[in-house]
Amino acid sequence: MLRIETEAEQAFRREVRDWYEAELPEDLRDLTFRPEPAQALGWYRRLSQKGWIAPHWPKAFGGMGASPVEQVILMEEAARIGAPELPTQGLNQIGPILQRFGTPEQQARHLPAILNGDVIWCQGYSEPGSGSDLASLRTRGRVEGDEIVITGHKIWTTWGHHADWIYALVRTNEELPRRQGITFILVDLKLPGITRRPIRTLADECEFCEVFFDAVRVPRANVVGILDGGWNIVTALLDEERIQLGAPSHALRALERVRRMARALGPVLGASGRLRLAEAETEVAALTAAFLQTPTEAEQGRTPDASSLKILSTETTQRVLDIAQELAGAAAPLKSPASVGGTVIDFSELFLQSRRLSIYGGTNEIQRGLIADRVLKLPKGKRP
Amino acid sequence: MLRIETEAEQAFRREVRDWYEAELPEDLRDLTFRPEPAQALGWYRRLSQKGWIAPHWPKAFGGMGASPVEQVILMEEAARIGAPELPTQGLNQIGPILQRFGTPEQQARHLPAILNGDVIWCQGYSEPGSGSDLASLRTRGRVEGDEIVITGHKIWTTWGHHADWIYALVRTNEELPRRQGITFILVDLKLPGITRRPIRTLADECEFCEVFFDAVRVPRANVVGILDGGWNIVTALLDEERIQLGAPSHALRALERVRRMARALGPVLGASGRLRLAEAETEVAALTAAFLQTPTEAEQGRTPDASSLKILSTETTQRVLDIAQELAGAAAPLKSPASVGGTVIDFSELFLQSRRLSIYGGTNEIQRGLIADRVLKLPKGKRP
Amino acid sequence: MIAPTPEQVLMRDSLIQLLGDGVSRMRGADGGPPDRAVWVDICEAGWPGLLLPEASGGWGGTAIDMVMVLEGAAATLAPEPLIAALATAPLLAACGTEPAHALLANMLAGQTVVLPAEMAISPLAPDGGFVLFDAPWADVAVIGAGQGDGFRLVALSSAEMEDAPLRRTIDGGAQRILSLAAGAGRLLAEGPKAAQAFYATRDLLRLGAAASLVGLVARAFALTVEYLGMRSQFGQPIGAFQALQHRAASMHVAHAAAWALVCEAALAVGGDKERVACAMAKAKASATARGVLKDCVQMHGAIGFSDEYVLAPLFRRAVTLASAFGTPEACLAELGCEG
Amino acid sequence: MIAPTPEQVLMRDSLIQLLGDGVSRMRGADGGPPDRAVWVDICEAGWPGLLLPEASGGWGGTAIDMVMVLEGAAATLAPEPLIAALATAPLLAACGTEPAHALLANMLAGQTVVLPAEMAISPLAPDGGFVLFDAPWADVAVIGAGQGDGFRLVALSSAEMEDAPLRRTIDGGAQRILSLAAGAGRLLAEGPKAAQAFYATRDLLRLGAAASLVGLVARAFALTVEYLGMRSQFGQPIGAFQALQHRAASMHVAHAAAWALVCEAALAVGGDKERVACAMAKAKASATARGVLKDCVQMHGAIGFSDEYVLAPLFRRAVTLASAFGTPEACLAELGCEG
Repeated sequence: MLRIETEAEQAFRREVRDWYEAELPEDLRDLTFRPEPAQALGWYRRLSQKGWIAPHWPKAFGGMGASPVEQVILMEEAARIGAPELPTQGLNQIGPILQRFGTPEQQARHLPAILNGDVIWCQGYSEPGSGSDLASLRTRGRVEGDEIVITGHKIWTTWGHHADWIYALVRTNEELPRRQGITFILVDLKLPGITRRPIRTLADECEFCEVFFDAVRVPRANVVGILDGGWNIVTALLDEERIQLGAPSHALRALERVRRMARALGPVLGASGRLRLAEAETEVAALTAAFLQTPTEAEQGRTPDASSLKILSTETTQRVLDIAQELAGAAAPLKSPASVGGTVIDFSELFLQSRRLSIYGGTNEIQRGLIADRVLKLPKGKRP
Repeated sequence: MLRIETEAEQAFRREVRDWYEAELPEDLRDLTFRPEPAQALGWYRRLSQKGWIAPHWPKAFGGMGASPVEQVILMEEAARIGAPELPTQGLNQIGPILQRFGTPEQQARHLPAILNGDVIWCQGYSEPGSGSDLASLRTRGRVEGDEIVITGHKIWTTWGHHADWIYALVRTNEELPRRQGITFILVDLKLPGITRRPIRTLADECEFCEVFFDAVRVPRANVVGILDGGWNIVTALLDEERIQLGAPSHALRALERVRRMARALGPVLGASGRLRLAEAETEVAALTAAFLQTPTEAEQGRTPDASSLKILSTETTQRVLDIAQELAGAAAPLKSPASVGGTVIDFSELFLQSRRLSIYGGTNEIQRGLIADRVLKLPKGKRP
Repeated sequence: MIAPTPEQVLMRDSLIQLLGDGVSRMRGADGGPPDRAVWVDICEAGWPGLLLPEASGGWGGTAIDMVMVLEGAAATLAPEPLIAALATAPLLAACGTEPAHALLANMLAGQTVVLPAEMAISPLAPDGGFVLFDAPWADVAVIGAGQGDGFRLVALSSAEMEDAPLRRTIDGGAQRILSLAAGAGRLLAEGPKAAQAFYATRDLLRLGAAASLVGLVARAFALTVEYLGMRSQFGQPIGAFQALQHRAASMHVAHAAAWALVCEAALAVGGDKERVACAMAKAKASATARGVLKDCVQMHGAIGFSDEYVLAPLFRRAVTLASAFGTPEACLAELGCEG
Repeated sequence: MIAPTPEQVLMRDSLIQLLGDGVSRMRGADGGPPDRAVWVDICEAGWPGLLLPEASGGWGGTAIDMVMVLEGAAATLAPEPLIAALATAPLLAACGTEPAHALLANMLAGQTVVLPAEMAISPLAPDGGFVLFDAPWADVAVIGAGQGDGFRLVALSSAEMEDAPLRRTIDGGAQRILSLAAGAGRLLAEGPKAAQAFYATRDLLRLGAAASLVGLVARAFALTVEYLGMRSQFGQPIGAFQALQHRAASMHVAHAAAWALVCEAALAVGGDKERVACAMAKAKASATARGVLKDCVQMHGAIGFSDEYVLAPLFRRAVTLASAFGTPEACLAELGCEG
């Protein structure tokens, strides 16, 4: 962040930095993979107690109601010290959606559990045949009295094998046009009939899962919004998700890699390496500047250009990690981080992981289509 | 060209270099704009007498029948000494098409005139409403006995105001589907009813022309191929044109700029500048390598991937000139070439001119579509 | 996007009105002596005082004000040296010497055009030279040289510039590469404080150029979106072709990022990160302008390459401005050295 | 595209058959000691002698033969150190000393795997270190150091490498950064002629890696084109979407250019431009592989990011190979220094 900070902001930054230095356990620093719940939840709860787990949530729901500047300060300090990535589906996705569309009962039950780390969430959207074309999904939910009986197959479910609950889209009405007849529902993953299979990724981690539903009986009270009315919610959620996908947190973590490599290289970095470092710094500064312009709670009228932010954030991160690969030289393909002069340097893991950024949360191709359509209002055509 | 040259090739290179050094007039060296006919034709004829004006033409038609290697040697030596760009529409476009589709009379009349520089040609394809979508052209040719009476409006006619003849597409039949009913015809620009208006370009030169036809009476003998059968010819010509648009001549000229700037900068070029120079050299080497693989006369069976070569050539040239702009530093926007330590350096002119490369000869977007369709055989779709 | 305040909108629009359609003046100039009529109007309206404190007869404007105004003004393609004037006034005011004070007064009155020359490297001056952009405008060139106590800020008169050849630029302007002989010029200020003021002005020049570049991008892109909706080929508007849609979306994102960074840099002026932020903003805006303008030309096809359409002068101005007041490469290289 | 001769096709296909599906061996390795069964078959078939003159018991193959064979073999993802073996045999043959001769004989017999270590810079070794790729395979590492008359080519035994930590790479292999203590290792040859042979081998390593990278690109791109025709979304194959079509066309062009340059560089081996050509080919092939493989993953969507599909190991091998035997940046930087 380049702008002049107010005294309050400076004080907040000092507080965050000191607190992180004092509180973040050594074994959670400089991890490249998201630590598993058993390892991470203690820290999650510590942040929760401190009141910093949900900077972007309104105070009314137990969040910080933090300004974009405060959010960026938290992200910058977390990147600097190498704080781990934590489960985000609850905080960034289903949390905000329940705040907007949930019943008071649903809010009361689920929001505190997200904040204090009692429940880890995952997202059940994609299916083998339905990726970018989400509305073609085929997992069925049959209404039977007070229950909805779900049968189907979700895939690419991030952290599905670690999660306690899933929020899913199921087709509850086959008669209606594709985008109608879809219901948004909350499902306890302990229910009978659910099986999960982790999927290894390009980055050699189990980030994904397949989730199979075999006549899983879910209380109808778990429907968010109205039956058959899930599409509007998912559209809203995608926007919500994209804003958080547009946060510079990943890019800042990536930049920290580049900075550490540059430091390790010292004078060997040379003129062309310095140019690359400066490029990385500039790209992340631009992304951060763009994120700082997302509307605050006080500016409800302005709709953020969430698709642009998602593209900018993910492609900036990827570009910065490309630079990291360049600076890594012969060490670029090393699998595990290595310690160099007391600093841990990750060479390839974040780079490999980052390939997913432009795929998930609506591929960047889908985002470009949305921008052409909604922002630029370009004409729709007859044929490709 | 990187490959080991044969002794004959080395000897040819020496001959070309010595001859250029001895023969190319000083006032035609290091020009950025194509010199006008009055200035250039002497040199054109000198090359013609030497037998080097049409390296890629078969010997049967008075060309050199040169191998790709010999063609590249000629281009490299021309770039090195700063030889001027000459009129190419006759040599690269209508010449080859007449060789393939012309009557013996048309060949006898026009080919020698192209070779010896007596006639300068231009191309009448584009119209105000028909650019990429060439088949929508509306210039009409009405058959009246032994004549075709042409009325219409061509635009973006390269060198139209300097040309003696135009080869044009006109619609001779309104009843047939769009791609039929088009006739390919040769028109003497001195005929009554033709007016021309030069158009200045981004690069502040008059490269383009508008050509208006008002009931211009052209002998029917000037039709190439059959009446209403011009589309097949234009398709063949576009391929022919693309191969020559795929030659590395522009890229080599661009690279010469970069080399001269690098030399002028000397040690100030620095590590990052040297990297840029190396990048430019590598890109041009790759293009040259690709061009060297175009089939020779002896390999008629292999169809060249003309669209790929056109994209590669034009985008390589543009990339190299981007690098030139970078190395130029504060001098990047200087309008006219300047002499530095005895060498002439062009800063912006070729860069500005090069913007047209990806537009003419079928835009690079059209080429990408052709590759998707013809080479990759990707499916055709229902809507954009 | 950061939206301008209603006050900033008023300021910007009044300047745009004053500048009118700058294209004809830009085309007409072609390296020759400029027509100063519009410039005198600009000065009489008080614009060069935008960043001066009200106590010094200025408007007390902020860097954000400057950015908002210049972003809008850029699209007029007016050839007047606005960026340089806005950034130079605070420098002259900060000198605190009689000659500087007199120069400022003449400048604000529209009588004397004072432009800063910038140390820059090029194949024409591999060892560096003081490049004076918009040279035909300059009655006086301000040059800073030396370090610490040895820093000197001097003013060269137009007579002292004449030896350096005037070289035309593609936007209708011209530049000179000045050299500074020992003892040449009139001393305006010296020492570390003068150096500080000089570098602050360099930051403002970069920021102003960055804002202008983003303004050029905005206009060129708006024209392109309009053209995509209007021009038909193959029976539909070309804007319906997905390949062009996706590229247009990328251009939109690039513009938004550059503009965000320019606004952010304006919020950094006066702080620790001012230098870094302005260099970043200039680098990013220049690179974005180079990239987006090229795509705008490409998407227009042949008409984009014709000089009869406004895209060509927009393109040439963007190329010119991208390399003025610190090329992107020079700005990034500086960052790398400090970082 | 340069088409292989019928003989080259036969050679290539017989090697591909010998290598079989290398993916499982690649995945299985994970930095540990390799299974040498396939390697022994390769040696028994005589492959490491490809570039040796027939008089020395080799096949008398050319650089073009090597390029054609390795381009095809790369797609198998076999973990065996083929490139290094092919390039090292001529080096050992050129030494003309007893130890080198013995080493070559053992190598050709499949008993001893001899790999060259390459001076390279990284954050782990900012002052440079001898990086040994595919370290778990190496019984002997060959290191060249010094200049002119002081050049020495030495062989380190596996015992002499053990101090350097084995670091796993993402393609299932591992590397070590070796150092060369004075007097360590066994002298194979010295002086300018040895240096010349050593640098010729470096050129072959780069060329071989470049050919392999193009082979990886070819396979990944073919899979992608197939997927584009097969995967449907929004009621049509995604390959019908123009934005993807145009990107696929760009990938095709990039692949064609890289392959053309690799073939051209093979035609330069033995000539004045060998060094430059091989460095260019390596730089270009690496950059193309990095770029195209990323787009292949993106176009596949989530399945491209899954390890259960062959694209993931292709991607990881490409990333690994792009940085082996001279990163693109190092190759280009060398060019710049010589140019």
